[in-house]
Amino acid sequence: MSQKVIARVLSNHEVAPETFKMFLDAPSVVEKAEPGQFVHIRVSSGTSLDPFLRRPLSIFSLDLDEGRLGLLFRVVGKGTSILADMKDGDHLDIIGPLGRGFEIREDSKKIAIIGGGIGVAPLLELAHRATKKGIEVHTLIGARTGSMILCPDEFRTYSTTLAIATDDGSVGKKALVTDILSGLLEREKVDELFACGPVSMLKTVAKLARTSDLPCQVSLEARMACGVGACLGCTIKTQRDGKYLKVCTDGPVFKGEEVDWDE
Amino acid sequence: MSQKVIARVLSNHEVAPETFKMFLDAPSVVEKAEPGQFVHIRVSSGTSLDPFLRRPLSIFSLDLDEGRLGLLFRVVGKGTSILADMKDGDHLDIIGPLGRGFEIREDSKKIAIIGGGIGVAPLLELAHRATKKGIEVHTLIGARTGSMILCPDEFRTYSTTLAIATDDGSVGKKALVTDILSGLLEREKVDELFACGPVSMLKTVAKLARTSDLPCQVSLEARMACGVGACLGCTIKTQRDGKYLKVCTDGPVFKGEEVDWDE
Amino acid sequence: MSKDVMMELDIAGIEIKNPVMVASGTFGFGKEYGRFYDISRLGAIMVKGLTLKPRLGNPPPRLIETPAGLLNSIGLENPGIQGFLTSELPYLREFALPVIVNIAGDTVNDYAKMADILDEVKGIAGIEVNISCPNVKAGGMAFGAVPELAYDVVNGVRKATGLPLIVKLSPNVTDIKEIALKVQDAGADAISLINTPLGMTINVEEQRPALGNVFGGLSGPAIRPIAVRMVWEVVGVVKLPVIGMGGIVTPHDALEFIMAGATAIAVGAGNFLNPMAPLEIIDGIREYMEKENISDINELIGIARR
Amino acid sequence: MSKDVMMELDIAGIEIKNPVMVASGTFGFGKEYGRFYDISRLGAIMVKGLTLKPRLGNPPPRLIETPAGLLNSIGLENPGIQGFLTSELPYLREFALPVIVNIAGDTVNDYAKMADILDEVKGIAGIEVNISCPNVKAGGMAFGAVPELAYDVVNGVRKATGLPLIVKLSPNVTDIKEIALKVQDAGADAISLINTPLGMTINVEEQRPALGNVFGGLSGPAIRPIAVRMVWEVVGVVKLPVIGMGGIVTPHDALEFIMAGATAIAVGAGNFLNPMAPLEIIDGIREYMEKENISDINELIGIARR
Ligand SMILES: Cc1cc2nc3c(=O)[nH]c(=O)nc-3n(C[C@H](O)[C@H](O)[C@H](O)COP(=O)(O)OP(=O)(O)OC[C@H]3O[C@@H](n4cnc5c(N)ncnc54)[C@H](O)[C@@H]3O)c2cc1C
Ligand SMILES: Cc1cc2nc3c(=O)[nH]c(=O)nc-3n(C[C@H](O)[C@H](O)[C@H](O)COP(=O)(O)OP(=O)(O)OC[C@H]3O[C@@H](n4cnc5c(N)ncnc54)[C@H](O)[C@@H]3O)c2cc1C
Ligand SMILES: Cc1cc2nc3c(=O)[nH]c(=O)nc-3n(C[C@H](O)[C@H](O)[C@H](O)COP(=O)(O)O)c2cc1C
Ligand SMILES: Cc1cc2nc3c(=O)[nH]c(=O)nc-3n(C[C@H](O)[C@H](O)[C@H](O)COP(=O)(O)O)c2cc1C
Ligand code: FES
Ligand code: FES
Repeated sequence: MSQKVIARVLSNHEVAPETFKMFLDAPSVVEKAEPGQFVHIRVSSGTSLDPFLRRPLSIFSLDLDEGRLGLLFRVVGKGTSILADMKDGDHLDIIGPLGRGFEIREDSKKIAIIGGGIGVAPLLELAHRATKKGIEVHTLIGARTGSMILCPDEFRTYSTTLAIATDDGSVGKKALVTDILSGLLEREKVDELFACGPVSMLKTVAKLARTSDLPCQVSLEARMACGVGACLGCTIKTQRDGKYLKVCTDGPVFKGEEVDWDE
Repeated sequence: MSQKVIARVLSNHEVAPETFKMFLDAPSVVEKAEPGQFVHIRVSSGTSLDPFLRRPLSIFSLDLDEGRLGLLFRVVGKGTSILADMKDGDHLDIIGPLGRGFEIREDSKKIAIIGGGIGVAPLLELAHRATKKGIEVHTLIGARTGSMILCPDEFRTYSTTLAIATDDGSVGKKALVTDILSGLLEREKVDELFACGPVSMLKTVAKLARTSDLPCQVSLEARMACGVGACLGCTIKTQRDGKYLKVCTDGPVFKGEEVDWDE
Repeated sequence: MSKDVMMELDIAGIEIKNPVMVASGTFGFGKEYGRFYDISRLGAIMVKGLTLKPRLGNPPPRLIETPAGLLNSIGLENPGIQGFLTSELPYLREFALPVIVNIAGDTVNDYAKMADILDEVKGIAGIEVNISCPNVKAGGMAFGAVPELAYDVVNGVRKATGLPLIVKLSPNVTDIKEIALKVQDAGADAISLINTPLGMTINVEEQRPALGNVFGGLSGPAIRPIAVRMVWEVVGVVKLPVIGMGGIVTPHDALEFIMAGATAIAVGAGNFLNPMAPLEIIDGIREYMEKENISDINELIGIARR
Repeated sequence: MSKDVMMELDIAGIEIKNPVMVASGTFGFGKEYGRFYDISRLGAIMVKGLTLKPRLGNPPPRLIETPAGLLNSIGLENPGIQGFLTSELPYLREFALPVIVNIAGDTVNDYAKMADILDEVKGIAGIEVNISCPNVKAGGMAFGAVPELAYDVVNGVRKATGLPLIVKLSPNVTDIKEIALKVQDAGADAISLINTPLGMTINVEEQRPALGNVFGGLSGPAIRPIAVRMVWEVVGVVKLPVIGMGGIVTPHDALEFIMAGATAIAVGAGNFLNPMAPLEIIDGIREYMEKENISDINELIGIARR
């Protein structure tokens, strides 16, 4: 019944500046997980109580045969620094899979996946599953600069087309990933949009989806304590009478139109 | 001027159950250190603030040529567990050398060194220096059981005689180390006593010293915060009008008769 | 061979199978952690704080980590007492688990009304009167800070119900003993403490308060020494049993409170770090008692005071 | 190219070269950390709390580590005010460093007498009136907990000296603003806060309180959110400058207090973790100002309130 496991670190490598890809041996989590869900990781080691809170990380990849869970994370502070220091053979206390992941509609034939920066993390497994179902996947990933375009080869494997955009034009187009999306939506009749990245990007994606009358799912972030819906700490404002939704259990994946983007 | 250094861990090995010997590359500390002094070690890693306080460990060995500092420690809690996990190439933030070490009198020809359990830690370098000066060194070490007799070979190298006592008789004599000391004092005319170990042992040593009218130095422990004499937290009660002395700067080595053993 | 260990207790008239509860606001209404283990193993559950009407709570961010702790400004988001009775209580009734209902109000009357409603309901073991919520404008902590107001609230609730009454105190006071005594006079059956000390942090990058609501309540191991001290002080002056909480994560932490005189303890933010903490604490206390040859938990309560 | 950065300040009439001080009781009389660096680089030193007569302090153990913090029950061990003047002040006079003398008394008269003695002495920049020591029986925290007593002490001291008066408040109160206002009325020139919240822990192995004196004061990062909140509250109501302290270890922590409205800050227990902390904080604030293109520290003070 418990969803708390001690997972062995299989590998942990820096794949881009300050960005790590880690694989864990966690068959019981992998078994149940869906793209877009996350795991909640204890980052304090041994008996240390600081940092106190777990850290949520999206599920980057799922290898069902090997029971292997992939994570992709950017080092931004205390917790992610500790994770960056983990070595093969170390152990991590994780809870998961948690939250609501992406749901591809039964009748979807063609989807667009939009990722910005580290926001690509929850999208690879989505592309993987969609491709496996025979869905046409158009992936658009953007970043500040070329070195921050994460895992393009993996994404290429699971995408019908892959477009890359950078702010400085060092790799791919010098454009915003949302500009490329506009172009794509003009050219192709996609059935659904899936996005993760900076809020400004997600807001634009949601707007484009509304204009094009397309369903759209976005993965959001919030600081979390429990990660399981018990503390009411990770709320975001919604379109419904100022009500709040919990990122950890109502999300992290939300419908674009649910979110109050002006907050 | 600063006494704070970042020292590289050269090696760290378990030499007895839950007991580790660690070597650090710390030439600036080694240069100034005297037997009986200690270093104050930051045990929280990175930006973690728990454990908050540094941990004091005695100087076990000093290799002046190599600038190598040896520590011998028992894992008893949070901080020492973290230290036990340190690997070659890791770095430790240490302050030292701190405190007053042992002082061998100019005219001493023959000394007895008494160590109980992990209390042998500050005594090896003392034996080393004494031997180098041509002083006759009679070393007595005791422990609960044979496996806890720490570093007998090192002590043998620097001792004229080495006596071992265990509570269970598994190695050496089944006796208290202080009983062996009584015997030694009857046989040999030693000039000074030096001891470190459990308080009950030190108390007996101090008493034997008084009876035999011998000078005696003991190394004491107290919880420390600053380690440098600024916080007044590490006090012990003395024989002088209930006055307190600071273990970190007035000690950790005290004259046996200074200490209020009834506290 | 270890002898059998007795962990059952009666606290304020509530029978509990062990002294380990889960603290209000950190355990929702039981479902969430019910996915981790059988929650009927707990001594009791204190549900999320309820108000007469549903509340939306405070604007985000509502959480921020602090050294060995966490600040929250949830602001009593809750479905209202009726919402609780309709949507949440039925799930909890399935378990052999004492349900303690945490209530908060803007006025004395609010509290009394809620107590009156609860008085009629099956499946409720007791009421925890929260006069210490730091995250709401009206009422909340104010009631817990002024002895007379604390008296009025508890007295009002006492008149409205025969249910066991636990009163939860705020640590944001000069003299916790004074408040505890008033609450005892007003008819409380037990006292729980501590709620969260008021704190705040600045988001330095953005040069403004980190929480949407500026102030929040501090919880977690950081506050444990304050909590243990207040339990010690209150146990020293009242006749009522005390439920201790504040930073409990391990069996060792729980034993600190019990030895200081708490009859029971509650795990709060500790659930976030380790969802299995309450069970590990129950097992750990049992193991400690076996090791120390203590057959009855009552022998441990307040042992450090002797 | 970064422009020049102004960190000089006048606080309560004391000229300081930067806003980073070291807190009373954590820095002795300067000698100890003087072995680590040139202490004249500090904004000011607040020396260990002094009493009229020498004090032996409390029985050991006096320290115990807590999560991200530490409890102490030193109990104002000190050489007495005369001992300080004779044995400690001469060393400090060698530095271009404002010396702030922290005083504590059992009676209003004690405080006034000490202020009177100090008024005559060269090389003293100001007095910090400690009405918040949690570790002594008479006086101490009690003065800081009752507005009228706080007023009397400060008023007494004010009459006895023309030196700049900083009053150090206790966090163990229901309403810190009320005390701060009283202290302002009584003639304080600045307010420093916080002293240590009262705490305790149990030594579970020995089944008794861990500190020789049972209660102790909690310091270190654990209390930082409480300290920032109190600075925020007090700055909001008084006209006096505030010196913030409580758990400051890094430049980031110091900026939190300054942005919340503190004119200066003091490093306390942070010295124990990192003896170089005060210098690193001075450098870190300067770097932050350069990065953010802030030329005068005064622009940063209270920036999070705007
Ligand atoms: C559901 C979910 C999935 C996520 N998936 C990934 C992922 O796959 N890869 C990845 O790199 N990151 C992911 N994140 C973000 C990740 O959780 C945070 O970067 C991480 O918790 C930061 O921890 P830290 O201790 O390193 O930083 P901290 O020291 O805690 O903070 C560093 C900085 O980041 C800010 N910050 C910290 N946490 C958050 C947060 N939750 N939201 C916004 N700002 C924050 C702080 O204010 C501070 O400025 C995800 C977040 C959520 C909620
Ligand atoms: C000057 C000096 C020199 C020392 N030299 C050595 C040495 O060479 N080798 C060695 O193994 N140890 C030595 N010690 C003891 C060592 O400092 C402690 O064992 C260590 O700090 C414990 O840290 P911890 O985090 O592992 O334990 P904690 O988790 O802090 O505590 C574990 C247990 O030990 C107790 N404890 C912790 N610190 C102390 C203390 N200072 N005094 C008494 N009880 C304590 C606690 O109450 C608890 O029961 C020395 C101590 C001093 C003061
Ligand atoms: C996220 C969160 C929400 C809380 N909500 C409530 C509440 O609704 N009612 C209440 O009485 N206490 C509430 N509390 C306080 C806890 O019940 C507990 O008293 C406090 O957190 C101290 O315990 P801890 O350190 O173990 O968390 C809340 C605490 C947290 C962390
Ligand atoms: C060991 C120790 C001794 C202290 N002694 C005094 C004192 O003599 N006078 C005083 O006003 N404050 C004293 N304090 C309180 C500090 O000056 C400071 O207000 C408090 O510790 C909070 O800051 P920090 O968390 O940075 O330590 C002492 C604190 C510690 C840790
Ligand atoms: S993190 Fe607790 S409800 Fe989402
Ligand atoms: S540890 Fe601070 S005075 Fe000894």
